[in-house]
Amino acid sequence: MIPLSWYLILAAALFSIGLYGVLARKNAVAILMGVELMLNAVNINLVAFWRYLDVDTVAGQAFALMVFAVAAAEVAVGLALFIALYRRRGTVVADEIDLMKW
Amino acid sequence: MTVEQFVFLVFAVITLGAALMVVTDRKVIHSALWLILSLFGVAGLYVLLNAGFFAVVQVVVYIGAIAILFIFAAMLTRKAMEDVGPQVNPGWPAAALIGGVVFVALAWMLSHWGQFMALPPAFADDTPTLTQLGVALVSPDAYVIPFEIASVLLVAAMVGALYAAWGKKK
Amino acid sequence: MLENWIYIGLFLLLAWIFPGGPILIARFLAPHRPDVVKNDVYECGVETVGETWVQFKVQYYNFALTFLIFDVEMAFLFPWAVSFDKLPIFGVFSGAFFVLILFAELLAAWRKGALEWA
Amino acid sequence: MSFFSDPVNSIILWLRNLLIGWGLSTGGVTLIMKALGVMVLSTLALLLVIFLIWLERKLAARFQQRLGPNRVGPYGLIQPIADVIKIFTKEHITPFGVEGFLYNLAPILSVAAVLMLWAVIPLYKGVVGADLNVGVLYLVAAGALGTLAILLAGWSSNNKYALVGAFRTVAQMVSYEVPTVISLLVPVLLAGTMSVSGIVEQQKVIYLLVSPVAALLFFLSSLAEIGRTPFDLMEAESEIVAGFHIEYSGLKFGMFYVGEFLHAFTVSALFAVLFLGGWRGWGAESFPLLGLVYFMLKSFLVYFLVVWVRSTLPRVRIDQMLNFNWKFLTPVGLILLVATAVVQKVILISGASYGVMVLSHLVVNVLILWVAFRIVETREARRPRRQPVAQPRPVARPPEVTQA
Repeated sequence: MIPLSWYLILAAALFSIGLYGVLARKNAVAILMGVELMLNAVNINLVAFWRYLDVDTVAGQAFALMVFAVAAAEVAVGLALFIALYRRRGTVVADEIDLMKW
Repeated sequence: MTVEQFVFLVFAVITLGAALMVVTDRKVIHSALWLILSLFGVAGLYVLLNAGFFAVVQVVVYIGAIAILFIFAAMLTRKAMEDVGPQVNPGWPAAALIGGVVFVALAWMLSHWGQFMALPPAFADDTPTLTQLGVALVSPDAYVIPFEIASVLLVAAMVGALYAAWGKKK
Repeated sequence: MLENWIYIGLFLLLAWIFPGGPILIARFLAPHRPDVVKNDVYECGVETVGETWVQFKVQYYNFALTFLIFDVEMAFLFPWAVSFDKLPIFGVFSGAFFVLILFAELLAAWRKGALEWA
Repeated sequence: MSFFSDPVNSIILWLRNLLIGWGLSTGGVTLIMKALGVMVLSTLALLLVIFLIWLERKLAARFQQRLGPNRVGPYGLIQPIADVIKIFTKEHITPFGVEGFLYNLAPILSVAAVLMLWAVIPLYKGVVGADLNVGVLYLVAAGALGTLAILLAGWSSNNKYALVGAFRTVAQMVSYEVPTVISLLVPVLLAGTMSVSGIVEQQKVIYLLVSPVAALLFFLSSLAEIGRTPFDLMEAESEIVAGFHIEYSGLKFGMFYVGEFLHAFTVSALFAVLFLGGWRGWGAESFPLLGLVYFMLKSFLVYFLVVWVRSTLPRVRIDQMLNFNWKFLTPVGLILLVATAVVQKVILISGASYGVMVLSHLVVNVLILWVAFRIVETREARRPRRQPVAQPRPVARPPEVTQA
């Protein structure tokens, strides 16, 4: 039997890897992938809490489904912004995008 | 070491290994492909948690749509010599330190939580979790508000993304 | 429930052998005489300089994006469809309303011309 | 449960007793049995492809009033085997700058994705690979793997044509997955379960009669999903020089070919299972093997339809194809979903009989189709179309001779 701690540790590890990806990568699309990893870690925790703590109510599953919608919306808008940015400024490197208006 | 634990470890290694490659790979498209492998690992974890519906939705939504969107975006925003320079910010050791500290803090905090070593309750194979989820999603006293707001959120995301990516061509 | 997923897991493991095996066998059967001209990238025109880098139209992104939004919508609708006969009338109309909101979105994208291929 | 009425289950039982006789643990026995099941199913599927190649060439020939392969063996039956041996001995050329691992992974993934579809299809009464309670969504997931394989192939062969071809194909397959998923929702809604064998059991009246528009939607969008004419853009020779599998040769190209053929038959098998009642038939309950005959008959009937469409219709341009999808299939699908839900609930509340439900669904479907075609006609009429005005054609006439 797998205790709940294994899932929590795994999710924490995935979260911190995603955090490192967000902080360290230069390319904006790669930063978005780091955010995607963090959202997956949250999802693992939600489903694990549903399975281990209250199997009869579906609170954990409903929350995880909402995280899917938020992750999809976030990726859609984020990548659209980077494409528009690339067309105007010709760069996707995060630290070159530092002016609000140019 | 039962079979279930061994399968869990296999999926954990796949997920974390691919996640590490996502953040450390130089070419953006390679990290997108590593992301797909990591999402496969997470789908396997959902199977172990008896959440078959989430495993399949994860594959359909994440690998079928979001990963393809990543690859499209990576192709659309690629300059010829973009992948040559250092792919990591100069302060990347600090970022690695922050990641490590966050992991240790989370692990320490969680270990002091009461239910940390909780064992999974018995799970009858035919419990209709899917029908319970379906009924809960639309029943007024459970999750119908977030259900409708999720569709409005999707509409807003699509309108915004189409407008942003479309630009002022006309 | 895990019984079936073991079958799917085995399928994932063993499904590689069936296309992979013949390819490995063909590696021995087929002649192997590479030379410079034969190994050239298939090209009718000027050699591609540097990496394959092709400027894409934004249309590809529009369609992938619209597919993503409708895909997530379907993921929400499957539990609703499975538990359909246990739902009260209110549940049916909330699901129908969910679909109509995204139908309105499809019309909006159509009118704004985001679905054109031009 | 004699051998003739239900061969597969009796073989399973016999093998299980044999293995337990050898003293293996029950867990180990089920593992071995399932592995054998996977092996047998995949081998049968790949052998079936060789027969399909022959069948398709014969049918396509018959549609064009010619004979098709009949030299090698009786009626040319050995022809596909000769082709297979030939393609085994073809040299495989690996061009420069190719991403080694991904380049070889793509053909294997494209065939594996199609093989995985067979895991949930019920062959007859008690026999299905894995009776998943999320079977229908698993089918969509396996389809998504196919799209991924094409993207990998196009990107890893480091060739401009392959990349553009892969992106056009993925754009087509991705946008046609939306109507496929919508039309898959209708049988799930009617049957109340997502497991494919559950849907077959619920189909007292085949869902083609209950919801013809969903069946039409599923057939059209899966035609585009497998890349068959009229949505044949994948290997459109005239446009992108054979699309994404341009840098593949030898058996790797053969594997893409096998994947496409198997996908065509698997889609017709899915149509037979979801909309034509799979193994259901008159004697199927009592004599299970008859169910297998019904299932095969229905699948080959739909496969004949696919080849018929492939032989008659011309290829469609990519913008016409995407317009057709986003401006006809998806709106009709969404409206159909809402209409089916409302009608189904009204009938469940009013407690009418099964026949009334079928009839009302049929009426609503025909109504939706009629309204859709009415709208399309009015839009077509209003579209400004360049009228071919009959200008007098300049005729070589001597210059006007002014009457003196």
